[in-house]
This record gives sequence, structure tokens and C-alpha cells, in this order.
Amino acid sequence: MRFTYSDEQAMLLDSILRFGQEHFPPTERHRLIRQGRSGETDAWARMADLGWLLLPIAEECGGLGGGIIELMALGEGFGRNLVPGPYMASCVLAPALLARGGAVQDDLIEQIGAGEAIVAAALLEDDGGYDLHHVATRATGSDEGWTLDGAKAHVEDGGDAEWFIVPARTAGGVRDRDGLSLFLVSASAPGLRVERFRAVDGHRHARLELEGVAGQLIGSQGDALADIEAAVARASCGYLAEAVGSMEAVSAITLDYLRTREQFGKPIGSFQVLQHRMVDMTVACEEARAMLCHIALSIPKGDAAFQRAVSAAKVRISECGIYVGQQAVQLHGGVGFSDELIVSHHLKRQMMLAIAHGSIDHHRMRFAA
Amino acid sequence: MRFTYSDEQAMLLDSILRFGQEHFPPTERHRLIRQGRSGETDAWARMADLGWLLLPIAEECGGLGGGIIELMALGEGFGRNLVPGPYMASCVLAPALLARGGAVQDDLIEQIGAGEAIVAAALLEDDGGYDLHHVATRATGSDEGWTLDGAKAHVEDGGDAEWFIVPARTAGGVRDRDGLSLFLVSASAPGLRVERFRAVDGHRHARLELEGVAGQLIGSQGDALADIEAAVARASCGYLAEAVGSMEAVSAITLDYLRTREQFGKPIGSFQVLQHRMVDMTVACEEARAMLCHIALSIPKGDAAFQRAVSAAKVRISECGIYVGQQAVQLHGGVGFSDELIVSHHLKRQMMLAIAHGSIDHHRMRFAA
Amino acid sequence: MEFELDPADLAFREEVRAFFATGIPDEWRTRVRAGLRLNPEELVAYQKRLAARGWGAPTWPVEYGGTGWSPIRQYIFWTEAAEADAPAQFHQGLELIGPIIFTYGSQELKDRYLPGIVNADDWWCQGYSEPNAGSDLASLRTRAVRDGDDYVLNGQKAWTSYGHVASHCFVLARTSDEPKRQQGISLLLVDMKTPGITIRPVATMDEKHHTNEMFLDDVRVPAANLVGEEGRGWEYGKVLLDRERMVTASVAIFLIQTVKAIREAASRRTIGGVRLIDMPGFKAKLAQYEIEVTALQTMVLRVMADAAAGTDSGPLGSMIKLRWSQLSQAGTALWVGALGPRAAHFAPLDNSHDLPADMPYAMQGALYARVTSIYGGSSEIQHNIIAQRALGLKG
Amino acid sequence: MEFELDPADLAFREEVRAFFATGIPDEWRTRVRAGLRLNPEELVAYQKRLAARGWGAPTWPVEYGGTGWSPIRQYIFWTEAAEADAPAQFHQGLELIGPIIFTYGSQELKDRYLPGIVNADDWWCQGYSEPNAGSDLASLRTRAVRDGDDYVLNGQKAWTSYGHVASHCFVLARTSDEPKRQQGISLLLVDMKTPGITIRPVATMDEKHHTNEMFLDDVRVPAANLVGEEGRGWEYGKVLLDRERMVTASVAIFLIQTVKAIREAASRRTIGGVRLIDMPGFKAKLAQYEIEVTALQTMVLRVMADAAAGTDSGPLGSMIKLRWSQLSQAGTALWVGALGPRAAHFAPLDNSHDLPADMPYAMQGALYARVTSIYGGSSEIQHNIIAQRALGLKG
Repeated sequence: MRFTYSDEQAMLLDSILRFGQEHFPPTERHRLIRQGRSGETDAWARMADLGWLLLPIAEECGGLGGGIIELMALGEGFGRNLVPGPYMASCVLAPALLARGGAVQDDLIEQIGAGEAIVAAALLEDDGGYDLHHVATRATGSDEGWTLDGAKAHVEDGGDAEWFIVPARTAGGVRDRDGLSLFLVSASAPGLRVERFRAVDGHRHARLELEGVAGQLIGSQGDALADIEAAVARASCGYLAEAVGSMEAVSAITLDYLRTREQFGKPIGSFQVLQHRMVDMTVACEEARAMLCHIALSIPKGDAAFQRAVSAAKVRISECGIYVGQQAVQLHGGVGFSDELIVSHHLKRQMMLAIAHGSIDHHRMRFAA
Repeated sequence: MRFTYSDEQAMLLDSILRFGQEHFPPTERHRLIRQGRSGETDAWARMADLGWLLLPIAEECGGLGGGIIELMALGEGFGRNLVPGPYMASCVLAPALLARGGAVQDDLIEQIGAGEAIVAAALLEDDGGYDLHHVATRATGSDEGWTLDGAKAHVEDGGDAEWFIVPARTAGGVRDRDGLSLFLVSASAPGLRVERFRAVDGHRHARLELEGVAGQLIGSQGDALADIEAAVARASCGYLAEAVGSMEAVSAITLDYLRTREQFGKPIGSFQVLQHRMVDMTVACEEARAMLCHIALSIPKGDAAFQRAVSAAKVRISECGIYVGQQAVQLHGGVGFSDELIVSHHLKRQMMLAIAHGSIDHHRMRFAA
Repeated sequence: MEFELDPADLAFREEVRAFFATGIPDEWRTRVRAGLRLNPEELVAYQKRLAARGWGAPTWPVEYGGTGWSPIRQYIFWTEAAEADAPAQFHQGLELIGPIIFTYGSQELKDRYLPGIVNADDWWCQGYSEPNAGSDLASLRTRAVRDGDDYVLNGQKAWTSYGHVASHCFVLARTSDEPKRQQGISLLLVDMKTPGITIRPVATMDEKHHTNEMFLDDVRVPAANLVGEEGRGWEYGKVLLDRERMVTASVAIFLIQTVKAIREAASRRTIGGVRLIDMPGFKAKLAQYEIEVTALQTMVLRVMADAAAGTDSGPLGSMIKLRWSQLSQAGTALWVGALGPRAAHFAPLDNSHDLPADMPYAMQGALYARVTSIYGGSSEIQHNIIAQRALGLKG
Repeated sequence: MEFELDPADLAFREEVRAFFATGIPDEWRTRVRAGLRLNPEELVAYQKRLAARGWGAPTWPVEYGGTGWSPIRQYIFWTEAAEADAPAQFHQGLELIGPIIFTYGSQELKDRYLPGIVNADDWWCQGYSEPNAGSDLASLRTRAVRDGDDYVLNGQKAWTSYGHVASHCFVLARTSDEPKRQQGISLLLVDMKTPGITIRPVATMDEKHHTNEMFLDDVRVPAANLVGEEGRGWEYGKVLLDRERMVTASVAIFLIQTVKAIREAASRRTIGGVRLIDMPGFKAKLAQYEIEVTALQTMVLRVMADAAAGTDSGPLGSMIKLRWSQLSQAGTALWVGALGPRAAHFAPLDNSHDLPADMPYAMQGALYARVTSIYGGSSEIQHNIIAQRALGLKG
């Protein structure tokens, strides 16, 4: 049993940290993010060159077959420097869903891995909360193929996607666990209305309305839910590691600030109240990291244990991350609230990570179920 | 609009404080409480002499007709010195229920006021939570009167009661709001089994099992719930004021300790973390007191507003009281945990007050309803 | 204790309620509930409407154009304003400099500046904070050097809220060096059109432009614009302590707007056909929030009643500031939580996309709320103040 | 990272599981889950059973009668013990003085005292704290004066846990006055039957007799019972820092018992026919608790893995102590809450009355839990330690 990364994983993390510092140093990052996708394309191409876009893709799909721990190293690295981009959506979640099969899908996975396509999964619907089984969108089959009707309330990182993976009902009622199938839909498909939004962390999401939109069935019919849940749990691990990386980074920045910033003639880190707050932030980081380990420990116990561990981690890591982010801003005072320092950006990312693929409340009840 | 007691109310509070110091100074209090009721009888007789037992009883029942504010002054005074005894149960709750009518009841109210009888209301049942409308106990009428069958899970301050006021169904299903009637039952009635328990704060409660127990109907039949709820809300005001008195007292004791206790060569109150904790305790006391005022402000708005205000106050005062009690113990360190100082007794009383007539969770949902 | 309003106050309440029954545009609502300031033009229009009714300065004495209202009437006024989703009045002129001018200023300054504040002809901003000062205000470095009939100002100010909008600024500057850092500081009234003033916007995490850096390069201010005596500016600032208590108190009343906003958001959203507001988990959270807001409101009322009775409220002002910022943060966070996944939809990237009904303001309010525990004396400073002044605990 | 146990460890787990499948009486369960110590006789019986199996000292080297287990095996052992509702072993001999004796003690002391600890023939208590010392341990006043072959002890000790049961006591006493208060302190092993020792029970808020005052009046201790060198007792205490980390870590594992207790209590109680555990509000609270316990368990496992790898865990030990006490308190409070109104039924006043199934221990555990954030370095001290040692923040 070992709680540290293997040498190879540590090297990966190290490269990602250097990549983040190089492509997204705090000041540049700001400017690039304001440019939308175009500000990220250089970095994305570089990631493709480095093979990172292929890393989490299964070997049988032509990827490098990275496991959860590799994904965590990636996420942690991204989180430390707040590297933007639709990585978890397009390189982790989408390929896992596309792996359900089909020749077209293989091509698409290849494009994803080469940095040539961005794909996002449209999983949430109005009135569905964060429940993946809540799908009112219907697929109708005919000789000419499938057409989809319905709406998707939120597509994580769907703002730049050329393709959407859309769960739709081929059978069953809105909240049934059976009867779900996955369809691949082009972002430019007739009948599809895509609304795009920017979140406070710079990520770009989408909302879909589908009226008679053509979709290609991915894999078999009616049994997609288990794969969706597994894929989301997997992608969530990347996000959770990102949250841990981000909170550790902002915690370190804050500790440094406490040591150097002077008020009333002494470093503010000499005030006991701020010392203890910093300790609580440090404990929160430790707890969060422990929850990543808890996920890793659950893997050998099978998928149900793994998903439950992910929900547990989602609850605690989100709570810790938001706490650390808020306190980092608070301890920095006015400059913490400014947009200039990276500090507030960590808080905003934590707030968004906390609701990506399910809020704290959602996952707490899922854990309890 | 005035937030301070009137001169008369302030004088009442003052007498109660002196009474508490005289009869229950911390060391004596301990010894007396261990004796059970017999340790409290002298003080109870003195309270009868002073007319305090009559104070909360309605004028039309022969009492002094004290209002909610007088009750708060009483409760606050009791809380400051942790005066024991079944005051709220026997002098507030019971007379308010007995006021529903009947000649025997008038006699009993007189005895209560004279300190000659202790009466407790048996309001809670297993499977009922803190819901006053949950009553499975049934009353059967015949030519010879009423007999009661059922069980009561908890009778607040019922450990020394000579009489119990027992809600029972004369109609309706277990959780119906209609069909409840009140019965007076002697503690020595055949068929009644009384189990008596001591709580951690020294109060003595009871649990009842009734098998064909004779009971006298109090007032009219089938419509008792509104009166029960009103009477409980009224008695709760006394408890809430007691909680505020107790938390302010233990907060003051703690502040004094911080100023005088030395560690590492200086008063522990010079450590910023303890200063801020003490501030949080002080804020909690202020919030709690504000909730008492909120109740008072709600009185002119009618009974529904009053009961909702009581539920709101129950939530916040209980939270604040437990917080203050816990922190008082914590800041005192080892001696705070000892039984010798009054400090831990405040915490224990706060814990018990927090569940008397409904837990925090119960009242939060009642407020939200 | 007496908790009923007397008949005259009840009648006053009706009058205020009638006033607020109209004139508050619907499009203000979400921003107001999110604790965000309206646009300057909107705030000016609101202030002018109040001034026209004679209610421009609810806390000022009648002789300076105020209403002369008792604290209880002020409470009634703010409560009714809050209930009607009216905004809080912009406070920098009304509460921060106005009272200093009418307490310490010359007759000339009173005549020249007070009406402009009440009627919203002028917009004042505050030049107190400096880049490296933070919570340690007395460490300020901006200098004012007397030169003939003028003072010449040089220095840099930070966190100059609404400096980009203001017509005037009140500036603390050092006029002499004294052993005690709080001495030798003077208070000057500055026209923002004076040459040498540069305003640079400071971007903040809520993506709303409200604050600035201000650079003062040889800014000449007539000596007549000195408030009171030279070197006593720090002292004058103290008059604010009492008043700031009332400012926070009045703002705290407006939290009932946040409660409404959360309730509406949670009534709109359903999960599996059940409204969020009917789900036990959310219901309990909202109830808890409403109860804590109620406690705070009642603390505010107590401050008002104390003020009416001439009683000292002790540290209650600091406590209200503390709790208010906590509840601003908790409330907006709960609101954003009620939006579900769409809380990620902060700004449309193309035209004509519908944001959720209360976005982006719910999120912007949640972000903005983070600064409420930093400005005006951070929560840590409030704790220190209460510990030292009210509890007598010394470092 | 590697998270799977190797086959030998898996086999070891089976062995431990089999051991705990029997021999844990049902009547221990509630007390154990409430974090309360069993009676001394029960603890002795348990320790003897472990010793008979060769598992009396899980953390000691084999040469002193320990198991020599790797940290991972210790973790497995404690996890299995916890799952089986076995108690934590009484630690004062095993973890507090035993390791000091085998690290610093003479061969004579080792031979004389170590077997008695492992086999539970002796019961050790700790004589460190003093009445006015509190968190400032180094301010101790008990004196040991050399007189011939003896030291003569005079002084007063506070919080002598299980002093009323103990056969032996390890005492810190001042043997000389030095400028640095931590110097001149010596560690002596004292037989509790020595004349001059008086034990006076201290009543505590949980109504369980576990602690005492100890008065030492001319207590003669053979000089051979000095551990190590005179005047270096404070230093020896430091070896405990490392070990205490493991003690807390092992105790923290036992919180899974509290989770079970809460779940059972909430499964028993119904409101309107619905089990408490099926109500969303309670369900969420228990889930939150279980998640936080999970985080702590994993932190413990990390300490164990670090120890196995010979890596320094830094402040993780202090963090575990902090979080463990918070969770002990939160868990027992949740349990008591699950009892509903009957949480007020702490002790029957007449005979033959039935308490709720888990009373009085649930309540007693909740009361006892309040001291967990006070003893063994209060939570405030733990914060100081982490701030200073791990974060390098200086007062």
C-alpha cells in the first residue's frame, strides 16, 4: 500500500505543472480566458502533441488507457494552475461513452485524442436535478434513422463542442432507469438549438433544444444508464483531483501571504486567529486529499463501491474546496477580492467544480441511498 | 417600543436572582439536586409564599395573570442560577390546560398555586416524535366515566407529579388534529404504571403506561389540540428565557475566567483565538436574546404568528445555548469538564432544554410548514 | 418590555407603505435582492424621488434637510423599503461625509454641500484606504501640503468605490508627521474634476465595476475645503463609528429581500415534479436562514430602540456587521444553490440566449458577498473590536 | 499509488477477523460504541485474551513482548477490532509508559515492568498534570528530593485517570530548578501502594468515575525507579509525541462504531410509522457524518502507510486528534438526537424501569466526548502546534 504517486505518475504531474506555468501563468491566463476557445487552442494543441488527450482513453479505443490515478495526477496538475479547457468533458467523459461502440465513434475518439474534435455529453434536463436517469428527451426510430426531441438544461463544457452525446429515451418513463440510449448529434444538426454560456470560472457550457434532430445510436439500445453513471463517476475523479490541486495551491499562496504581508507592524501570520484559520484550511486540504485516496481504495471493491466513494468524495472535497477558497479570499482581504490575483479565481473554480456532475446535496443523498 | 423590562418586571427578575443565589448557590445546588424532590421542597415552599407559583396562572383561574414577559423574567432568573424544579410544567403548562374548565380543576389550580400539588402534562408518545397531535392513547366513555388505554413516552417534569394531564383520543385516527380530549389522572390511579427517570440536568421525568385508567375529562370533548399547542408554546417561552439566562450566566463566568486564569505566564484571555471565541459566544447570547424579543413582538400578531415565533426562537436559542455551553466547557479546560464548577451544568441544562417540547429539527420544520 | 407601535407610528407605516406601493421598477428587483447596487442613474432617480417627498435623508436632522425621524421610524421606513424591493440608498454622501460636514464643517461647507447630497446632485466617494494599509488605516501616506490658499495633495488611494462616477471625494491625508500615527491627518473635500486626479478601475471577482484606484498628483484643493481643523481628521472619522452602526443596521434589514429571492428561486425549480421549496432538505435550510435573518432583524430593532431611548448599544453594531456579512454570504449561496446546474450559466456567449430568471445577479451577488466580510472593518477586526472594547480582553 | 493489500496482509486480516468473531460480549457493545471505557475488569479480561494470543502489544517490537506488526497490520488489526465492537486497549501502560521504559529504561526496569503491561497484571496511570498547569505542562511543581537510595515525592497531581484502579503510576517531578522550565524534570515509576499517596475522585460531567486528584506526601520511591537520567524526564516525554500520533490514529478508527450506533438508533425509532433513518433530514446528517469519518479513517491509513514507508507524516497526527475529537462530539450528539424525547431518561429513579436500549451510554458518551477536545493537548493547542511546527507561523 502506497499513498504517493509512482515515479511515472509523479513525472506526469510534474509535466502538467510545468505546462500550466508556461501556458497559463496567472496574468496571461486571465487574458487568454477572455478570448474564449481561441485563447486555449495553442495549449490544447500542445496537450495533443504530448499525448495527454489520449491518456484517459481506453486502449481498445486507441487511447493510452490511463487509469483513475493517472486521471487524478492530470486533474491535480490542472487544478494547481487553473488550466482551462474542456478536458474532462471531451477526453474523459465523451470517450468513455463513445466506447459503447460503432465505427463512427472510433473515428471520433481518434479526433478527440488528436485534438481535432471537442465532444460533450448533454446529461442534465430541467426538472431532473442532477439525476442522470431523469431523461424526458425521446428518440424516435424510423428507416432513415433516429430523431431526437427534447431539451438539455446543461451540457458541461459544451460551449465549444462540435458533437454532443445525447441520452434519450427509446423506452420507459421519464425517471425510469431502463430505456436509455445514447446518440451522437452534430452541433450543426438541423433542428438543434444550442445556447452557449460562460461560467464564472471561464468554462463554457451549453443548453440544448432538440426538435427532430438526427442522431446516431451509440452502442446498444435501452441500457445506457450504467455506462453513463460509470463514465460520469470517472470524469468526476478528474474534477475532484482538480479541486484538490486548486485548494492546495491557493492554500500555499495564502500561507505565503500570511508570512510576508505586514499589518500593524508585523506579519499578519503572527496573529493567532489567522494562524488557526490557516490550520483549518490545511486540515481541509488533507481531508480532501484523503477522499481522493478513499476513491482509489474503493476501486478494487467494484463499481458500486467506487461510485459511492466518488459521491462521498464529491461531498467532502467540495465542502473543503469552497471553505479553503473562501478563506483564501478572506485572508487576502481586498486584494483577495480583486480579479488581479489568482486567489479569487480558485474560489470561483471551486464553486463551479462543486456543482459539476452533481451538487453536494445531490451526492450526499446518493451516498445515503 | 422598549426592549428592557419594566420596573416591576426588573424587580421580579431581581428577586428571582436573589432567590437563586440564596437557595441554590453552586455548591449547595449540587447537594440538593442529588436529594431529588426533597432537596427542592424548601425552595418550592418559599416560591409559593412569594406568590410566584400563582404568577403565570390566569386571573380567571385565581392566579396573578402574569403574561409572557413576566414568564420570561422568571425563566431568565431561573436560568441564571440553574434553579431546579418543575416550575414550567406545573405552574405554566398544567394550569393553562386545566383552564379548559371544571370545578375539580379549579381546586387543583389552587393547590398548584399554593405549592401543594405538582401536575404534569403527558404529551408525547412513542412513534410520535414531538408532534402534539400524534395521540394513539384512547379514552372510552361509559356511565361510570372515562377510562384510558395507551402509553406516554415522556412526561416533562413528570417525575414528582401527583397528577397527570393526559391527552387521549375520543375520536379520529392517531395523527388527526381533531378528536383529542384532555383527562386528569391521579398518579396513584389503578392501572397506571409510572416509570420515573432522572435527566442529566437533575430534572425528573416520567413515562406512563395506562391500562383502563380512570380519568376526568377536562373541558370540552374532541377539541383540545389548539389549547395544548398554545399552552406548550407558552411554557416554551419560559424555557427559552431560562436558556438565555443560563447562557448569559455561563458566558459571564467564562469571560471572568479568561480574564483571571493564567497560562504560559499571561491571562488566557490575552490569546486572540480565545478572545474571538468569547466574542462568538457573546454574539450567540445576543442572538438568543433577540429571539426572545422576536417572540414578544409576535404576540400582537395573533396565535399563529406567536407559535411560529416560538418555533423560530426554539431553533436559534437552542443552537446558541448549546454552542455557548460547549465553548464555556472548552475554554475552562479540564475544570470545565468537572462536575464541581457550575459550568458543565449549564451545558447539560442547555442540552435538555433544547429537546424539551420539541427538538431543533422538529421546530425548524414546524417553522417551515 | 413594550413591543407595540404607537398609533402615530402605525399611521406613518401606512404612509410609507403607500409611497413604496408604486415607483419601484420590476427590473430593479433581482439586483436589489442580490445585495447588488443599482446603476448610478437608477440610484440617483430613486434618491431624487425620496428627496422630492422630503425623505431624502432619513437619518439627518431637519435643519440640514433631513427627516428628523426617530430611530423607530427609520426602522419602519427601511423595513417598508425592503419589503417593497426598494434599494438601500447610496450611503457614501448620506451617511459617511454628510454627517461629518454638518457636525464639524463650516457654515459655508454645509450650505455648499449638504443639499447636493440630499438631492443627489452630487455623488460622493471616499478616499480613505491606501494600497498597503488594509485593516491598518492609520498607516496612510497620502500627503496634503499647504501652499497659499490651497492644499496640494499627492498620493494614492485604493478601493475608491464609485470613484468613476463620483463628482466629489472626501480624502484623508497627512498634513504633518506626529509621533502618534493617528495624529496629523486632515479631512479634505475634493472636486473630482480637479486636475491631477486619475481614476483606474479595479477589476473584482464579481465582474462588476464598482471600485477603483485613485492617483492624486499635485491636486490643488482650496483650504476652505478643509473640514474642521487641520490634523484632526482621524477624530472626525470617529463620528462615523456611531453612524456606521446605523448604516449596517439599515442594510441588514434588507436581508429579508434575499429570503424572498431564495423562496422564489426554489419555488420555480422542480426535481421530478416536486418543487425544491417543498423538499425537506431545502426547506430546512431556508427555514434556518430565515430564522437567523429574523434574529438579526431583531438585533437591528434593538439598536434602534436603544438609540431612541438614548441607551448605548455597546458592541451590537459590530455584531450586526459580523452577522450581516455572514448572512449575506449564506443567503446568496443558498440562492445560487437553488439554481441547480444552471448556476454555471453566468453570461450568454451569443445573443438572445435566455439566462435563468435571476441570473446573472444571483451569482454576482454571491461573489460580491465575499467582500462584505472584508470591507468596513473585516470580520476579524470586528471580533477584535468587540473583544477589546466590549469584553475588555486585551492583547 | 497502490491501494491493494498484499496476499500476506489479506491472510492476516482473515486471521484477525476470525479472532474477533467470538469473545466480544454483547453487553460491551453500547459502551464501546459510545467511546466509553469498559470497566477495568472487562478491559483486563480483554487484554489478557489478546496477550494469550500473542497480540497484547500490537505496536511494540517483538523483543519486548510486542507483535512487531507493520503499521498496515496494526491498521488492519484495529479496523477489525472496531468492526467487531471490541474496545480500544487501555493505553496508559501500553502506549504511554511502556515505550518510554523500553526506550530509556534500565534492563532491570524493562524486565520488571514490561511483561506486567502486556499481560495486564499491572495497571498504569499517568502523573503528569497538576492543578493550575492546564495546557502549560512545564509549569509543574511536584518535587522529588533525593534522600539516600530513594527519591521523596511531594506535590499534587490532577486528572490522574484511573488512579483509583492503578497499581503503578509514572510521575513527572522536579528534581532541580533550572532557568529553562522544561529542564530539571525527572520521570519516576511509583508503586501505588507506597505510603503517602492519596487518591481523591474527581466528579466529572459524564457521571462516570474515571479521573482523580492524587496527593503525594513524602512518598518514597527507590532511586532505581528513575527512568533514564535525572533531569531529562521532559525529553523522554517527547518520544510520546510520535507514539501518541499512533494512539490517536488507532482510536480514530473506532469511530466506525459510532456510525453503527447512530444507524441502529435511527433504525429503531419511528415517527408516524417512518423510521428516522429513512427521513431525508436525518439521512443527510448521518451521511455527512459517515463521510467525514471516512475522510478521517483515510487520513489514519495514510499515517500508517507513511510510517510503513518511513516517511514523516508531518502534522497529520495533530490533525487526526483535532478531527477525531470533533467527530466524537458530533457523532455522539447525533446519536443522542436519534433518541428523541427519551434522551432525557438518563437514569431510572425506581427499580425495574426500562431505559431506551442504548441509554445511558449514548448520553454518557456525548458528555464524555466534550473532554476529548481538552485532554491530550486541547484543540487550541493542536492548532498552535500545527501552525508553528508545520506551517512555520510564529507568534
